[in-house]
Amino acid sequence: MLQHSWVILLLPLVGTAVISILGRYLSKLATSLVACGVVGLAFLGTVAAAVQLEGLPPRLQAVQEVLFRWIVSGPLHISFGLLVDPISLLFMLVITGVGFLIHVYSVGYMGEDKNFRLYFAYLNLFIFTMLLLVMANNFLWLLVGWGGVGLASYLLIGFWYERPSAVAAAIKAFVMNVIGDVGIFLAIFLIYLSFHSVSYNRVFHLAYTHPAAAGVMTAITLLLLLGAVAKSAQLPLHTWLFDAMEGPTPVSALIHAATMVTAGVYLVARCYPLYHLSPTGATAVAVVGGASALLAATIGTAQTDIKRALAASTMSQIGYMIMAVGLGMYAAGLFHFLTHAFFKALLFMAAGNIIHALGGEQDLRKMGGLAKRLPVTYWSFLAGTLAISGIPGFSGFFSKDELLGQTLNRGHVVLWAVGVAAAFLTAFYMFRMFFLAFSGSYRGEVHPHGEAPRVMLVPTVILAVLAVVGGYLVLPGVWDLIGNFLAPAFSHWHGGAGAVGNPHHVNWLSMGISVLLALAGFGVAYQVYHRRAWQPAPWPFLSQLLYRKYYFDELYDAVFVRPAVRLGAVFGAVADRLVIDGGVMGLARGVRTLGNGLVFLQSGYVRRYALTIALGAAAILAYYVFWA
Amino acid sequence: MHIPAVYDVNLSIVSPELALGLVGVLVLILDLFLRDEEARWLVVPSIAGVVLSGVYAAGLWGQAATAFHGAVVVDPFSLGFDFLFLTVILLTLLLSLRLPKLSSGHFALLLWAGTGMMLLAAASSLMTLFLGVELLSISLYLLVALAPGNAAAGEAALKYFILGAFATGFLLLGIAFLYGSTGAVTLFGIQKALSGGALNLPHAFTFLKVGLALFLVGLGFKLALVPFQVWVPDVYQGAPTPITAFMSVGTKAAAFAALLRSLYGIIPPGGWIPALTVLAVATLLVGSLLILRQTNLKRLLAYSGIVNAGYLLVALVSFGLVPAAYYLAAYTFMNLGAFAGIAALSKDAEEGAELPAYRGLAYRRPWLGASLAFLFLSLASIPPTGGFTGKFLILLSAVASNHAYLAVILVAATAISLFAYLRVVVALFTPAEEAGLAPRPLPAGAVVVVGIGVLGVLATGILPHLFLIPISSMTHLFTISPVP
Amino acid sequence: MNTNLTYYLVLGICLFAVGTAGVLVRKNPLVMFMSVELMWNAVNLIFLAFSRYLADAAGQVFVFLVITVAAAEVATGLGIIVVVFRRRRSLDADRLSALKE
Amino acid sequence: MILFGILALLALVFAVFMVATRNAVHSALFLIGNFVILAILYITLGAEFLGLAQILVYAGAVMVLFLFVIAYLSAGTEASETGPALAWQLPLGIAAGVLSLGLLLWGTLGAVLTPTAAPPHFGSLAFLGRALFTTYLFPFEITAFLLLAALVGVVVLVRDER
Repeated sequence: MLQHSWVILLLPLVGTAVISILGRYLSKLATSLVACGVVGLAFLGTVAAAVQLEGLPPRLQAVQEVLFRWIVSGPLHISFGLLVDPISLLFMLVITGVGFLIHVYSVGYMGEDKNFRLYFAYLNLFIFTMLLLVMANNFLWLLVGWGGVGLASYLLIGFWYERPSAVAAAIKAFVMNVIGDVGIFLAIFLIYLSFHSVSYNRVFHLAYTHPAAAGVMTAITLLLLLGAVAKSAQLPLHTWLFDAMEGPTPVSALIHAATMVTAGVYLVARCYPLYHLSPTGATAVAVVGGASALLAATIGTAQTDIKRALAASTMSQIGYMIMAVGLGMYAAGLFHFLTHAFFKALLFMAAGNIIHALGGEQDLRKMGGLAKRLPVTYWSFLAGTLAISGIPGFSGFFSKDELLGQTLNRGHVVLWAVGVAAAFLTAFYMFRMFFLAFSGSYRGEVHPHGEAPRVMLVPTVILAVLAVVGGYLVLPGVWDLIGNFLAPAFSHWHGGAGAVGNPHHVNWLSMGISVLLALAGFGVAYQVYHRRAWQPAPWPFLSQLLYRKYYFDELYDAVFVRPAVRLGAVFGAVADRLVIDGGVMGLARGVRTLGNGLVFLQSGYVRRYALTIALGAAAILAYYVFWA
Repeated sequence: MHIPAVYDVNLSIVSPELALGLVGVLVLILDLFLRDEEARWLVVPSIAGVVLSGVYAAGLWGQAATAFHGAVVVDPFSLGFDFLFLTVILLTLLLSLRLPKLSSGHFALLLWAGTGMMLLAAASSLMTLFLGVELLSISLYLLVALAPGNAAAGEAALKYFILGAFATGFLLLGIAFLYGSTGAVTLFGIQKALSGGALNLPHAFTFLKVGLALFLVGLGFKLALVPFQVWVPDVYQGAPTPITAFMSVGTKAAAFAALLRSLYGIIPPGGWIPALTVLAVATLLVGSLLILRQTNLKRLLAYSGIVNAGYLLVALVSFGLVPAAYYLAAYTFMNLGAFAGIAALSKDAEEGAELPAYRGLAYRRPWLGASLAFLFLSLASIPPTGGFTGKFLILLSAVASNHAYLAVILVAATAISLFAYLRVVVALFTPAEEAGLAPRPLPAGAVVVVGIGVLGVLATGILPHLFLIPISSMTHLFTISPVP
Repeated sequence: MNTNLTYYLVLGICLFAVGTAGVLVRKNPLVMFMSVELMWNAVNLIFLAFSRYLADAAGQVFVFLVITVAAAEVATGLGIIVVVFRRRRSLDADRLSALKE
Repeated sequence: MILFGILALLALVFAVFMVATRNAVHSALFLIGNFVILAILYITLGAEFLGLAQILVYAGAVMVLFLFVIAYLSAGTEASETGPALAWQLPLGIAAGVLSLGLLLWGTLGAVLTPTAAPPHFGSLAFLGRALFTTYLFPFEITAFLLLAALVGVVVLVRDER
């Protein structure tokens, strides 16, 4: 399988093609079988590849396969190939494995949707582009995958296109991601200019033997970070993720929790030799990650929409990962990615079960008392909550502890403090959500249905089990399976030293404090939302600030949109036409205003056109006569 | 028959042009025997003419020679462009079947316009260049106007004609001054004069500068460079869609080929790089800023054509011949494909280019909608499309020749215009209540062109070296052949 | 005739400029077109001046070609003008501005 | 020299009047006058045949066509008040003309171009004919296509529109 990893890559594409070409002849069952089947097969293939790779000596654990030459022209030589090494394999396992479960879940969740086949065509397409992203062996094809997942995400966020909010959210997500794409594109460009290659192997090799100027390396790493920030919904390009919850819930689970949003983590981990060469870039990564982790955690405490609260949590958890890879703790970051994929997908699926049962209701204030009505979901959600909160024995505890402990070991006290504070908040908002949904009495209007069909429950339960036991891959002081698995990938080039923590060096202080804080978070949430002993939200200003997500959308409106509009007005444009909406879409609109200022060129009158041409000719003449 | 050397006749060198032009005459004669409604069958001999011309061009591949005392040249460069033009003509012929009423003369004029394009690529004398421009332009004026009862087409034709003739005045004056300063009208003669000290006279140098300036104005008009782009949106919008498609690619490529051949190796780079750099910047910025507000698809593509002229110019000033040619190939597919999509959907190929009408197309006609979306994504240069690859190559050549700031502006223009294209893609995937714009059955010719466009964009995006191999050989052999 | 040929050049340039201005200030498309013709003819004069100065045939041949092309242009242009304005009262290029931003 | 001065002045006056007069018929007549003067100037430059061709083709055929179309469209006078006014078009147009004039004249004025000794029969029909049918054969042949295209196109255009 290792030598034929293209099969893994192409399977989901085949699924997309079959469903979109033969769609109208396929029954729903056949569509489901095809869509889930290709991803399942891809998963089996990935497992086989992983087993094979483990059998190889560490030195050889990076299998490249050149599929075709892309551009061969003079000095330009770019081919397309696949790279299978522990890093990509870890991602492939999650993409296909968790992806498979979510495909199965979707069969139930989307069962009644009129665009059932289109949905699966998109979902398979997403799996393909995501695999392309992690399997490509050079930067250019990484970008192709990078853009591709953005497109698939766009299609799926806006899947319920009858809702204007869904379409708007899709566009916002796409636009913000395009900003990131441009960043990566520029980074690739600089990489090519510096090393005359875009292949990972060559670039990482040359980065040491023929180092580029420090400034260039910083620029490259910061531009890559821009891409990572946009895709992984980190500060300051995070606002799209909340709106992305307009998409179907399985999509949120797959794309906006488990896989796509972690592409930023992959990117930094993949480019570790470059970040090693640019301490500035690496520091920026860590700071952005830490800040996002804390900020998103505070946002999570005030959300009333269950999916948006989970989105805040995703942003926060990815913040941890980004912080970890920024600090060079690659194994810890990727371990957290793995456990997060389990418990966050689980939480979204459980949330999906709730939404399913409540006929589309997502407002936490209109839930409550669901424990008895949805017992499986209740237990699953509890497992996920315990895992993410870092309660000892559950997966999140192990990965978060590994991450925070190493941070403290390396002396990054501030970032450690940030991480621990976020851990407290995480426990608080997760149990808040949990109690709001499941304890007390039902506050909604619609009569809740019972538990979801089995096709949805089984994947939920499987993930619940994984969320509980997934952490034992790394048992502090005993073994470090993840570290052992990943270690070869970080031994090929410089900069990998320290990527894998020492399993026998456990920081009991950090562990103790974070566990205490997690329990404290649980305690506060218990007092406020379960026993109702304390009044919630004592500070209206603060809760409003958090609910509004620190007014980022409004800030973008004020900083980018309005000045651009004003600038446009200077150009004589019609500013009143500009309906101001939040986010970066407004930026585009501002640029358009500039364009409106040029309209005078296109008056429609032949004589005016002739005048423009004559004046242009005079300008060129003047240049030639006087200056050339 | 013995032809004395003084004639320097070598018809084989112009056989591709001659074949196309003469088949045009033949089509015209056949037209006399057909009733009006049978006129569309003339597409068959027209296609045969294109194929014949292509066969002749293929037969000449590898040669590099001039004839008629330096009036024309054949080299891989001209032949490569010939193949591009023939592709454009072929696709336009298929697309023309979509027109509600095919005037007799339509096909002949198309073939003659194509002949003019091929002459431009092969022109090694300013006389041939002028005549090529005029053959192309006059045919196009008429093709734009040949839409009975279509007021917009009439307006477009008149604007195009008056401004075209006006700009040709500048071109002619430029040529006159070039002639006055060098005493030659062939490119080889001009080059010889410039390197042989003909400019020692002070006035000769002034004449050369004036001539060059006006020459750039004249060709800048055809290439749609800012500020000579003003006619483009109106004319593209008003003209019958197949003709717009033809113009958008063909005229641009032909003017580009002519400009390139008259500058490279003839005029010292210092004489034209600064001016063209400024024009490139203006074109990129103005084009991309104005494209943002477009809601008419034909007009949007017109601005797209302006921005793309900017890309070509960047390639030109950075001596990126291969990227330019590659980009033109990719552009041919995506642009003709997009126009074909518009032509296929509009009721009579004249109307229905307004954006709202395209809402939800991807749901009503999934294949066509997705194809159009793909073509627009290529225009937006999203990888892995041909639009991306081509721009990537141009960008590399710009940086390699130390025009980094041009590369930055190119990226900025691409990023700005991205939104305009994405708006179309978004519209295609936005649901709409009323089901406008989806004729059944779809016109076959236009659909075929859309399909070819999609395949071409895919091929240029994913397998660029398939195109780069012939293109590099075409540019390796680019020479100014001396007069024998 | 041993005149300094620069005078011809200057005259040609003046006529060209008058033609240019004519296209810009008149709105009767026929007169605009006539102004274009004036521009072309000014170029012809310049061509011939250069041709005489260089004692070279190319300039004269060029003028011959320009006259021919101009005839074709006139036929085309007048045809288009007739078609566009046949049903209109006034011949006004400014009225033709339906296509614009 | 004096002859040239008079002719040049006349040509300029005709040109300016052509642009300035409001009546299209007068414009056409002024243009004919200008073309005739140009024809004479051509001859003074040694282009005898072209001078004749100028009168025959331009003054004789082309401008008659113009007059015919003016009459056909009854477009004698240009109503200055019709249509939307274009702000500043007139001064800007004149300015653009003056600007291009100044730029083109810059540097040209100082040049002294004395005619070189011309070959015998320079500009005669035979001279031009030989040039056209030997060195410049190819461009000459292209004009055939060009005229054909214009002819066919216009006939179809005007016929179809009816």
